Amino acid sequence: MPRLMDLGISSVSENLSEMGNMAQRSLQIALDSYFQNNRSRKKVFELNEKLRSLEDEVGDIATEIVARYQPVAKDLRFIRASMEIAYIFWRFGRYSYDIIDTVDELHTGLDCNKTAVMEMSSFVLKAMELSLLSLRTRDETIVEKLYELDSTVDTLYRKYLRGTINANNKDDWKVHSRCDICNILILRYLERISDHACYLGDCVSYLVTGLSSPRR
Amino acid sequence: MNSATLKDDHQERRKKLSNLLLSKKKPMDRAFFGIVLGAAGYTLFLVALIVYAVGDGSTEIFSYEGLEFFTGTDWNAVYGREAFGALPYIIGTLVTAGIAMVIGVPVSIGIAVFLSEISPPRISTPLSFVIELLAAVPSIVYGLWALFVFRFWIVDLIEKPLYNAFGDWIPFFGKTPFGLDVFTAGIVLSIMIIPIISAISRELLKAVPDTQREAAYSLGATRWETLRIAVFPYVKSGLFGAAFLGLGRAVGETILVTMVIGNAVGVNAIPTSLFSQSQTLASVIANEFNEAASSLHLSALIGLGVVLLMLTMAINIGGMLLLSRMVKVSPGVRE
Amino acid sequence: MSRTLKGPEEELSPTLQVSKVSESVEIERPTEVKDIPPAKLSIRNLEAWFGTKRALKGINLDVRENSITAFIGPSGCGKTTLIRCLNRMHEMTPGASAKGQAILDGMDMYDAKVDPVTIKRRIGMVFQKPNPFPTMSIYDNVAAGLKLNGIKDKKLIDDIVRESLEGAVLWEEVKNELNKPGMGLSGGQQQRLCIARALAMQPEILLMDEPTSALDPIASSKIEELVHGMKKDLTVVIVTHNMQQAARVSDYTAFMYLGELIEYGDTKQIFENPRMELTERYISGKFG
Amino acid sequence: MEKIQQEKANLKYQLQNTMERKSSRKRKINKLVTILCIICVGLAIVPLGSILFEVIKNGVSALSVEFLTQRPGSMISGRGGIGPAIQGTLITVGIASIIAAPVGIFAGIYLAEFAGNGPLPHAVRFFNDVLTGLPSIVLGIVGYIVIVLVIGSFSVWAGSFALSIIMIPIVVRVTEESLKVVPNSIREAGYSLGIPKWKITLHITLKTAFSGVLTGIVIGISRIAGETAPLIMTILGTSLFFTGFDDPVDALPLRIWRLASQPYDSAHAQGWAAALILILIVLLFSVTLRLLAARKGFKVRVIRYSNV
Repeated sequence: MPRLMDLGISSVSENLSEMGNMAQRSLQIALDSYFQNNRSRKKVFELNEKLRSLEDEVGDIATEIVARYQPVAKDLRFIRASMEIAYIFWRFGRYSYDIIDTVDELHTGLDCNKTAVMEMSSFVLKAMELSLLSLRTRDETIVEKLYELDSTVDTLYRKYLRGTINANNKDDWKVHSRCDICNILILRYLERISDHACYLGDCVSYLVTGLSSPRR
Repeated sequence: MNSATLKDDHQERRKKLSNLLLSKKKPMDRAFFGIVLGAAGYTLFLVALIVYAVGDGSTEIFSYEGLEFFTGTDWNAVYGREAFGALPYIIGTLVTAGIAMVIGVPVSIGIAVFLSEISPPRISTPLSFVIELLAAVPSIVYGLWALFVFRFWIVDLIEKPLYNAFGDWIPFFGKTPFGLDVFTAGIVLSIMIIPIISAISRELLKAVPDTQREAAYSLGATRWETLRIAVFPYVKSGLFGAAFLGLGRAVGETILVTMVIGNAVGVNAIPTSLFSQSQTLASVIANEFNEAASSLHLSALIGLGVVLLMLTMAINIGGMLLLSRMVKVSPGVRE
Repeated sequence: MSRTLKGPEEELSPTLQVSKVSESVEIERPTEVKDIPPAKLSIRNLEAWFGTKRALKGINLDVRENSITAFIGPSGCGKTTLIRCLNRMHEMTPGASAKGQAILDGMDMYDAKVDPVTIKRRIGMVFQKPNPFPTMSIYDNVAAGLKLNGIKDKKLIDDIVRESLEGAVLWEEVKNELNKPGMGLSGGQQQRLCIARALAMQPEILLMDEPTSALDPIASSKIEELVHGMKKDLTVVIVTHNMQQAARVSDYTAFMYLGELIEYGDTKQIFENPRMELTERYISGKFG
Repeated sequence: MEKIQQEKANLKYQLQNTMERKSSRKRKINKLVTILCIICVGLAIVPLGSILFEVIKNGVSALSVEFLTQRPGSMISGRGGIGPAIQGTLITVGIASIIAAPVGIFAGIYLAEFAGNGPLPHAVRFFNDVLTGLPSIVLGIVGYIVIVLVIGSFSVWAGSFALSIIMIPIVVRVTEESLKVVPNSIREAGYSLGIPKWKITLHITLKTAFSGVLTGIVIGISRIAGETAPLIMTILGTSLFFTGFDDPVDALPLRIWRLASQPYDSAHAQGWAAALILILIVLLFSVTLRLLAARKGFKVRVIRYSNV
């Protein structure tokens, strides 16, 4: 017999999986717009707004469940984790919007060197994919892979940052600046997304085992 | 006072108290148990004493008459012509008690039904009190009233019309009525046992869970159908038990019967019609006990007591068994 | 995870953020930090029977001093039987028996030499339904235990009655009507009167057998607050069928099922992360 | 689908039709039963009314101080009184209750608080019920054999003993039932305070059941105060005031009986008056004790023991 609480929990679940899809899509669109230089800012903005309202909704339902049914054990952990996860998804959307915003503001054309972003985005997309998979399957072991990816991403970011600073002497600062600023900002956002993917993995780990990630 | 000293205080008091409390011994518990056990034992002793006393007192008559005592119809205490047969009195007892039951039981159950099912509480509460009052009236007062008042009502309102109508051709209503007879005795007895039976019946009916009634009412049953379907099956054996207890009282009642039954002796005490004079076991004892001149006569009276004892015991035990069976029926389970 | 920070202006550096999360994780698991108080009452292999039916199967458990221990479990799991074994009340039921050890400050109360009456004087009990003595006034109810145990010092009794009523947070409500019958109080007040009556004996442990099950929520929460406040002087063991109540009020929780102790631990752990599947299923309402 | 619904509607219509036809008959039967029950109540009320009316009407005229205090005089003259009878009833019933009340209460305590379900309590309960049902005249015979024959005289002792046998089972039964109504939680509260059992029983349980126990005693006393038959062969009756516990004594029921068997109207009038006094004594007594019980505040619901 389903408990009343289960209705709320399943609607939180649905929201979360929808949010996951939307977050993934908005990052994809943002990156595409950078690579192909099409203007999809409005679409990402809409997705971002949607994510924020869904995050609110998850928060509302979770609070209601806590107040009404006083969940314990797995339910309690799920509620706690779901609020965090919804926030993470919203962050995903937010960073995607930041990326597309940056692209828009700086008007980078097709002339910039996009290899660094291309290289890193493949890792970040992978991380995001994995984190969503771990949530779907409740597989807390994936968090290990996420941390691996994250450290790769961190290394890449630092490497590129240092490379850019060192490569730009005072003479040709102006020539490359627009592309460099754009790249660095995007890389920075990607790095944050990767971090949040790790947090998502932590949440799943807490959800399943009741323990926080051993790394922490 | 801060919490630390409060706690110290608490500890100190606890120590002081526990010294006071823990030093107490408890030999009184055993003594008390002895007292209550003794009291309970005394009731058993009484039963044994009763059996012994009447057994001892009646040996003389049983060795004189043997089983004839139960079947003989002669009753003569004159020296040299002694004959003691209890049969007429046994019959007299059963007939009067029977009349009392035929009238008393239905009326009692009717009253119980009225009190517990029909009347609103503001009527049934004082009415129950009145019925209980009826139970509290001493039987000697019933006797007085029956002898000086009720007897004449019976004669004028019931016996004479019946006699005039049927007396010539139905022996059952034969014999000129003048009020001191088994019929009057039976009716007065029934008045006396009505409060007893109706009080028990009312308690029984009250004990039927309301859910039983509500179930029947919710199916659209009338009050009568509810009683028939939901209430009576539940209390049937209990009502029988109540009737039996009433019968026990009717059989054992002495003074009331003595005053209105006419006090016939020997063969004459066998009632041939509703309006015959008769005697019951108890009334013979009451009438003759203080006049018994010989020890054999006394023993014969005690022998009547033995018969009465056995009769009432059988009836009461039967009633108790029926009542207890009713109580044991678990709620919700009907026969 | 108490973090609800939002918006870019509150973005923190990655390192800071990680440490923040780990902070909240610290708060989550206090057992590692908290000292475990010493055992006041150690139950060892305690078994209880009703006739030939075994109601408790070898219970082992330590009740911690100055803490509140809650017994939870579905009806008939033996939680009430267990608590009644702890002051030897269980064997008062006809046909009931118990064996094993219950060690109170080093003394086994199931030892043959121990008088059960003295155990009851050291361990108080509060029952499911408020049961003040019906013929007695409020004052007499509280004083009954002392008077009937032969204490005659009027001054001492007066002091203890007042203190106990204060301890049960009832004094202010009844101080002007101490001579009125105890039955005249409301249900919640009656229950606090019963607590005061138990406190008057200066018990070391207070056993409470579903003390709020007959009360309305407001009265229940008063009792809960009272119980919480009592643990500075007392060790409290409480049986409850209300899991939320156990979660709110207790420090330690024992989950029982079919006469066995399934899980015993820190209340927070039991309710957030039970180790046993059965506990998890029971407390999240999937059976029971 | 439609067909099934049609059938259902048909069935419903038929049912309603039948029920309506039957319901008028049902209502008639119901009314008849109600009327019969009311008649039954009337049948019980009329005698009671008549008894009270006659007792008061005939009794009041014969009442006087002289009647209440003096010894019986000559039957024909209608002089004299029932002083010895009142005195004798009070003494005999008093002694009987002094014997029966403690014995009954303690035996009731045994059954309710100590006994459980063993063979001994079973026997005590059973024989107690048997005692309840015994005809009082048989108990009179027992009193005669056990005491009158032994001490060689009709006496107060014999009468009180016989009456106490009538009263004991009543008190036992009512005490047991009243104690059983006391919720067990009250006892447990006592145990949990470490109070010894005998104190719990006397100071808490019995006190709680006090009004019930008192009711039992009242019922018992009212019952034995009106008993006549066992007194015939135990206290005999006399026209003298109390002279000693080993001597015969008079009693109201006995006096009423003797007066009623006289052929004189004046004796009958005295009989009515004595009956009035008897009823008044019983009523006064039970009202007083009940008021006393009511003052105690807490009421245990006790089944009325009109049957005992």
